[in-house]
Amino acid sequence: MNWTQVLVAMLPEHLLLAGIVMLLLLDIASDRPRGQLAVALAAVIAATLAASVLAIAGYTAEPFAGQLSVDSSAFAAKAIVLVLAIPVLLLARDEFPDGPFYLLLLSSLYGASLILSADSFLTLFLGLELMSIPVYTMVLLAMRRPDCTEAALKYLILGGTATAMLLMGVSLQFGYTGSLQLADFGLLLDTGSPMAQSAVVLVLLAFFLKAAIVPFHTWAPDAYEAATVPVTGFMATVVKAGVLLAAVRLFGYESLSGHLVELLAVLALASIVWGNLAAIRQTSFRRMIAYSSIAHAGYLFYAFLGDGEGRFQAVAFYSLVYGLMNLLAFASLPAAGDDAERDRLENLKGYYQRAPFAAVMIAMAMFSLAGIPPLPGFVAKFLIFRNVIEAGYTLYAVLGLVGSYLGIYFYLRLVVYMFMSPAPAGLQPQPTARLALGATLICLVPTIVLMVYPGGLLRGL
Amino acid sequence: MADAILLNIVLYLPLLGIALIVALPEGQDDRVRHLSFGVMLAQFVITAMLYLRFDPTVAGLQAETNLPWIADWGVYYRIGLDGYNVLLVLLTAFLGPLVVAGAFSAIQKDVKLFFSMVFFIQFAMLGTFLAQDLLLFYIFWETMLIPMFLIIGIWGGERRIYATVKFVLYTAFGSILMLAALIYLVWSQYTETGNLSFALADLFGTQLTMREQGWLLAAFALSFAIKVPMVPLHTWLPDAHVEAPTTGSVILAGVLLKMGTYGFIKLGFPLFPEASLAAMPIVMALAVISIVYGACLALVQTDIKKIIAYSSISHLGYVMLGLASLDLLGIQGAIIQMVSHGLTAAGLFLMVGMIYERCHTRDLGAYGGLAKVLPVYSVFFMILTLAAIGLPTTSGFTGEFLVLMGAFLAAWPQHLAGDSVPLVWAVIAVSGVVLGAMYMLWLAQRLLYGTTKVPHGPVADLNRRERLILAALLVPVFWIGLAPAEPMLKTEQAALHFQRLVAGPRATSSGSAPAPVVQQTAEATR
Amino acid sequence: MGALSWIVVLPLVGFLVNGLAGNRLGKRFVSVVGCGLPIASFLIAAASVAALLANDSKPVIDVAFTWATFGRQSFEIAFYLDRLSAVMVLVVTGVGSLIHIYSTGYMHEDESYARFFAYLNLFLFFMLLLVLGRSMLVLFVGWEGVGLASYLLIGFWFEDPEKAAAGKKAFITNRIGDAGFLLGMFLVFFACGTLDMDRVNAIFAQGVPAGVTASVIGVLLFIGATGKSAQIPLHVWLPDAMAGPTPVSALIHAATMVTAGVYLVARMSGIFVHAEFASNLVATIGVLTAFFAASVALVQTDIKRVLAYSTISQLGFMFLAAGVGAYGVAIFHVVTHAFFKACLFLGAGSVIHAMSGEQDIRKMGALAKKIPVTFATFAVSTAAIAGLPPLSGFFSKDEILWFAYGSSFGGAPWLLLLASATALMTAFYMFRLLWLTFFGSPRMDEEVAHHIHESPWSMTGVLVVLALLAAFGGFFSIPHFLEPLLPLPLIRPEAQSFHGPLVWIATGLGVGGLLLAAYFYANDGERAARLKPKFERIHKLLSGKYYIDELYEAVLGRPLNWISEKVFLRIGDRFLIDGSLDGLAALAQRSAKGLARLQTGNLHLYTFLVLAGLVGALLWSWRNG
Amino acid sequence: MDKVQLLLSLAIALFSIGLLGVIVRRNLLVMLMCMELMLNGVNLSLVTFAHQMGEMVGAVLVFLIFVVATAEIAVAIPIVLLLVKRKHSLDLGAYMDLKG
Repeated sequence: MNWTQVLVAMLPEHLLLAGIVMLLLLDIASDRPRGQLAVALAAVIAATLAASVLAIAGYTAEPFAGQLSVDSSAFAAKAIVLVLAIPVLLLARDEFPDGPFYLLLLSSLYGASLILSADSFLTLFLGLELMSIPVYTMVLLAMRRPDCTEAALKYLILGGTATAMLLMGVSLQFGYTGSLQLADFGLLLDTGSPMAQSAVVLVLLAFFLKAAIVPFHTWAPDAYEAATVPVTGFMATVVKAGVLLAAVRLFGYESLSGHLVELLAVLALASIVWGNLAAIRQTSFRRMIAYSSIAHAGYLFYAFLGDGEGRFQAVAFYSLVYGLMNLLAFASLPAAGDDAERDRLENLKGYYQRAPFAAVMIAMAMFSLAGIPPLPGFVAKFLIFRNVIEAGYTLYAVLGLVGSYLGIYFYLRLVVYMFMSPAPAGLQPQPTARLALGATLICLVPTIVLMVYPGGLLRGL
Repeated sequence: MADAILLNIVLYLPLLGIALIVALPEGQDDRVRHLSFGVMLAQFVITAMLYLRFDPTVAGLQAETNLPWIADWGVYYRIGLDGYNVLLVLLTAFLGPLVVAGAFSAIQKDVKLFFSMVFFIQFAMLGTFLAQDLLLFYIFWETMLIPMFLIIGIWGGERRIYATVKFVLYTAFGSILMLAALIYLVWSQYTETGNLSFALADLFGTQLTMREQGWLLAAFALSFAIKVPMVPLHTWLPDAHVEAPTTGSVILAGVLLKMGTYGFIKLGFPLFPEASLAAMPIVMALAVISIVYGACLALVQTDIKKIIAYSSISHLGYVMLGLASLDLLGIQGAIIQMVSHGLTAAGLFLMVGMIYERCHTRDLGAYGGLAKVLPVYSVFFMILTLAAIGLPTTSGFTGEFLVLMGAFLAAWPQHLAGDSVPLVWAVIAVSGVVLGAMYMLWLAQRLLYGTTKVPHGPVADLNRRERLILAALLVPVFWIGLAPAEPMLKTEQAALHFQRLVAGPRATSSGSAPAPVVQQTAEATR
Repeated sequence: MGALSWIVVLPLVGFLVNGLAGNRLGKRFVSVVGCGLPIASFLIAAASVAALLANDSKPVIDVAFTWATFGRQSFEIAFYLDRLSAVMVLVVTGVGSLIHIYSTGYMHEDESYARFFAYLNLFLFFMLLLVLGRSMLVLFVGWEGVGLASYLLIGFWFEDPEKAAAGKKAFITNRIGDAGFLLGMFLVFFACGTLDMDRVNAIFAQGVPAGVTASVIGVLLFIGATGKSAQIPLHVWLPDAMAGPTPVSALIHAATMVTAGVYLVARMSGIFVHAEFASNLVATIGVLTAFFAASVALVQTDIKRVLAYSTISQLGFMFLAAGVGAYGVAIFHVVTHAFFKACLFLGAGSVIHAMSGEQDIRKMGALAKKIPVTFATFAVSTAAIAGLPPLSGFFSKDEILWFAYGSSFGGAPWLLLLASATALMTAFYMFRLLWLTFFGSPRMDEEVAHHIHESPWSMTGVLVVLALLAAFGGFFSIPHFLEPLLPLPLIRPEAQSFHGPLVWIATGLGVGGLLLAAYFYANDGERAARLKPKFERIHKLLSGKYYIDELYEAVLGRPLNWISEKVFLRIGDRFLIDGSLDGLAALAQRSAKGLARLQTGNLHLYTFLVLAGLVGALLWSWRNG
Repeated sequence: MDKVQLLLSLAIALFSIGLLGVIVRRNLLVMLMCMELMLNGVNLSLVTFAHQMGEMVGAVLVFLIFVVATAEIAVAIPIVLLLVKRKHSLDLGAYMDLKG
């Protein structure tokens, strides 16, 4: 085992770790610690830079043989996950002036970046839990509304179930192949034996549960609504991206066969339709976003119908864009005092009159999520369905597109509220916090870049 | 090369315009208006230059830009002028300043946003016409939804939200399937030839089974037919027109509806020739049905805007008929008819807007005898009405005449060959000119003639700005009416290309040499 | 741009000047421009006709510009002068100019004086396009253009909804004809590959081209002609067209525009000579129209309507002639009719002018002494139209009757019979008109009677000129003049001997009509009044114009509106299309509600869903594995 | 061999009982225990396989699972405490505020 390799290959993780340690020290040093945001921010930014530099440099290494290896795509994935965390941190400023939030966020990030270079289920499982458990707590942390505990509980129980299912699948693979290597998971895909199939199904469903695919989506709306904006943002973007990229790493470039395809396609389609329909009548912004995220999870898993690099490219690009768009919307929300108030769609009526810039940002995000060009959301969606059609599943592609059509309405509804409806009485324009503005810009700039020249990033992926 | 740069400038000037007016400080609405007008004017001037420099003898692209955009999927930023789009680009650029000038007094709320949206949609429309890459085309095509959605939804009438959502959902549905179809098309072209490219030039002549062609054509045609709109996919149009602010209606009628027909002539039919050829009878039937149906509905409306909206359905039916005839005259007529309708319908909507600003109602029953109190207005309205019903010396006549002639010349040989169905359609279409005269003159009579009734009157006649707008609008109307040779020359190569691609050998060519007997007798009579 | 172009363009200039600047320039200027330019083009026309004849009438072709090119084909805007168009152009510009001059007097009080002259010039421009156009396309442009001008002029006093509606009716009825015209034109183009009428005739002279039959083209073109020339079944617009100012009725609806149909048939004679069926149709329609319209004219009481129906009837005569192949004769009648009918209308105008707007002949009488000039000219023209020798009408009508019977190209006794009956009626109702208007005892009220006065010289002078033309115009035998261009049909051998007697018959008809009218209307028409109850039914039918308008309204108008409103709008748009779409939207909303209800918040349910999914997936993969 | 089969079926049984327990039991604490039960089922099967294959990786994973399970419980207990503090009930039926 070569130390420099260990040092470089896990540089992002190390930086995060350093951040964690710093935060702990701060906590110990004074009872009213300050500057935690700065530290966390520094750590995440550093890690992001490291990941992207290594990705561009195309660094490849296997510091822990059979457990953990890195290559440019792994680094790219990490960079995507990490960059999404930056706006989340900026948003957190108002919600969590201090406290353990930053610590939890960093550790969750650590887990996320761990799974993205895992080679064996040991590492994968470890990273997955390291990513999830802090999130349960983060949901809990949002003391601003009473029912956050309930949300945390639901999330935890179902998350735990997911873990159990994953592990059961793993143990079956272990029993079948005698190894815990991700590489061997591919071997199970096209074997007839029920044991292998059950292993695959269990693992797949575990990922479905984490990514909130129908019918395993039920935790998402409750958890998203109860958690505060930054936490919801984190769950909707970072965690989801982590899970899906991990899934890509797990399935590799294998093309799925027969019944697995149908399973995947049907459940993904179900969650597209379900999510888009259920979102139509929501009155809470975050709950609506939750349903939309269910639908988007559907699109993302659609990408698995295709094979080859296309799969990774699609998922990576999509989760990046999707994350940026969600965070853009979250960052531009009115900064009302009461969390529940802030969350009500009603309060967005006439928003353009109060905060033109923010309204335009949200509108952009909505159109992009709806997949209307020229916003990057379209290119992402195009990428997915292109893969599906190229893999020969034209019918599924058409169905998926029709499903996505159902989604257009509720995104438009939000725009209608903001631009075309009179503002409810007794609302004064509040200036959005400076850091939130920063978050907006951080999301806006890449959005525009991706809009003008998506080719650049795609060549990188 | 210089042309290519100019063309890009034309395309991106609107974005510059947005930047400029957003940069302006708040509360300077007049400066916003004038700035927008200036930018639009500049755009038109440059476009006019390009039009003059356009070489009608060249078959392919001119002023072409071709840069890699999403290189690894063979998506290129490829724009250029050709016979298909040159007139429509000119039309779009020409209407731009008029649209802006027409909105000077009408729009008082959110002026900045409004003109930004006008620029935005101008950009999208030009892009759609210029795009020579399938994905680029699709992106611009869809982009048009956003500004139109906002224009109708923010500045529209009472039922604006219903109308605008209906508009977006209607059109989006079509394009969703088109997306699947175009990916499929590109992919099968890739698997066939091995080079992944969205460039239109590469996609023509892709080998597809008849069944595939049918499905793909259906998907494309659905989205185009919704935009045109062709009966029975038209019900979004009246609502959109009625609820939209004047500017919205003008843009819709002037350019947006042409997108559908342009899509058909540029992509829909040429990409899937066999299927199109097989589908032509249906297209022709739908076109004629649209002509008659739209005219009949226009007959029984009492809302001025609705009448003109339904008349648009009828007029675009002629365009589709011309395309379906696959006859050189018909195709060129279709292109001319697109432009002509763009001018007349835009003009009529502008005029409705002008009277609406004064009298605050669009109910025809409330008006009467305007010719007495608003002579200038009435003259312009009369001229545009006559142009709309295709009176000779106006553009409307040129379009309708060529289309009908083409349709007939294509149908008669088939009749001789024993298939009289096309002939029947052609004859019905010809009788459509009667219906056209009926509803338009009925409108003019109720509005302008009879005893004078002016809601919220007395009102002032057109001011100088409005007179200039309409006068400018009439110039091309008479230009195309009196001397269409020049524009027809510019589009001829495209028409031939279209005919060659779709009709192939079966091309009925009214343009080719007439029966030899003519020559000698011609000499004899000289 | 040669002389011919100038003939056409000058009136257009007049239109533009008067239309754009007329109101600012004052009536005198307007009159100068409005009359000067037509007169100018008349002079140029005369000159070019002289040149034509000097150059042993070799057709003059003047290409203005190329309208459109496509492939190897092109449409040219070209003007064409041969003997036929020479006759027409002289009539149009000549009579046109006269009527312009007349109008300066007639319209003097009207506030939109400039607009009136602008419209008149516009009409003249299009009419000249029509008669001078070489290609059918140009002809069609003029064809539709005169329709527009007539629309504008009928609705000239647009404050009155009636008048505006009349204009619309005229335009739309014409449009129906135009549709036929268009189809005919397309067929011609298909057959000949050109629209230049001289070439078309040349091609047909060598036999009918493949793929078309002359009769189809002929019928289609004739449909166009029926619209423009108010023949059955499209005649309904002309009587209403009398809503326009009287000079308009004289110029457009008597002298020039309505004869365009005849001109078209004559111009296209190359096709019609091959079209047996079409020609018979033309003759039949013509004679029927003539008879029908004359019968209606018998009972009309509005001075202008009487003249209107007589116009329709005379047009019928012209088509009769054209139908039996005597195109030259048809044109002959066009010319003479232009003279006397213009004179009659202008005379009527002068009468109305004198009666301060009264048009009902029952309220007139004994005007002969009060307005002598008008009376004299009116009487001459009446005699002319009644066909009393040696006035112009006699010659043309006699020729028509002769060929209707004798032509080897569809001539037949029954045509002669109907035509003679019509001639008799014509003479009758015209003299009836004359009597009721000018003789007998005055029946107008004091007020009006007090104001009666002779019209200004600008009007009476024109009347005199026209009366002279109506009187002696017949001595210039146009059929003979056109013979090289439009050869007259052969005479059926068995009819040869009949020519002599026919002259006497024709004369007899005229005189008979005169005497009958004199008998019935001598003393304020009490004999006629006594006769009336005996024929109550017929009288109602006739004064109801055979209820054709009502018929059309019931058969076409109302059903069209009903279908559009009830079927297309209600059922089609609202119910079927929007209804189903709203249904889908509602479905989406309902399912959304359902899904939201499924999210109960109960963790048991959630976990149960998980289990269900798990078991389902496992079973599925085991079964299909 | 039948011993292995026995142990495996026992493991599966534990897992399923756990899952069912989570679904049917109304008491929060019992639900948490059932979750642990599922994990124990997994552990058992892993150990069995490890023994059968002579591969020790499985055993390693078992220890990891112990650790993680503890962590989960460590998070779960405070949640339950907070819930109880809010509504004084361990019955899941009490906690259905988030829905729709």
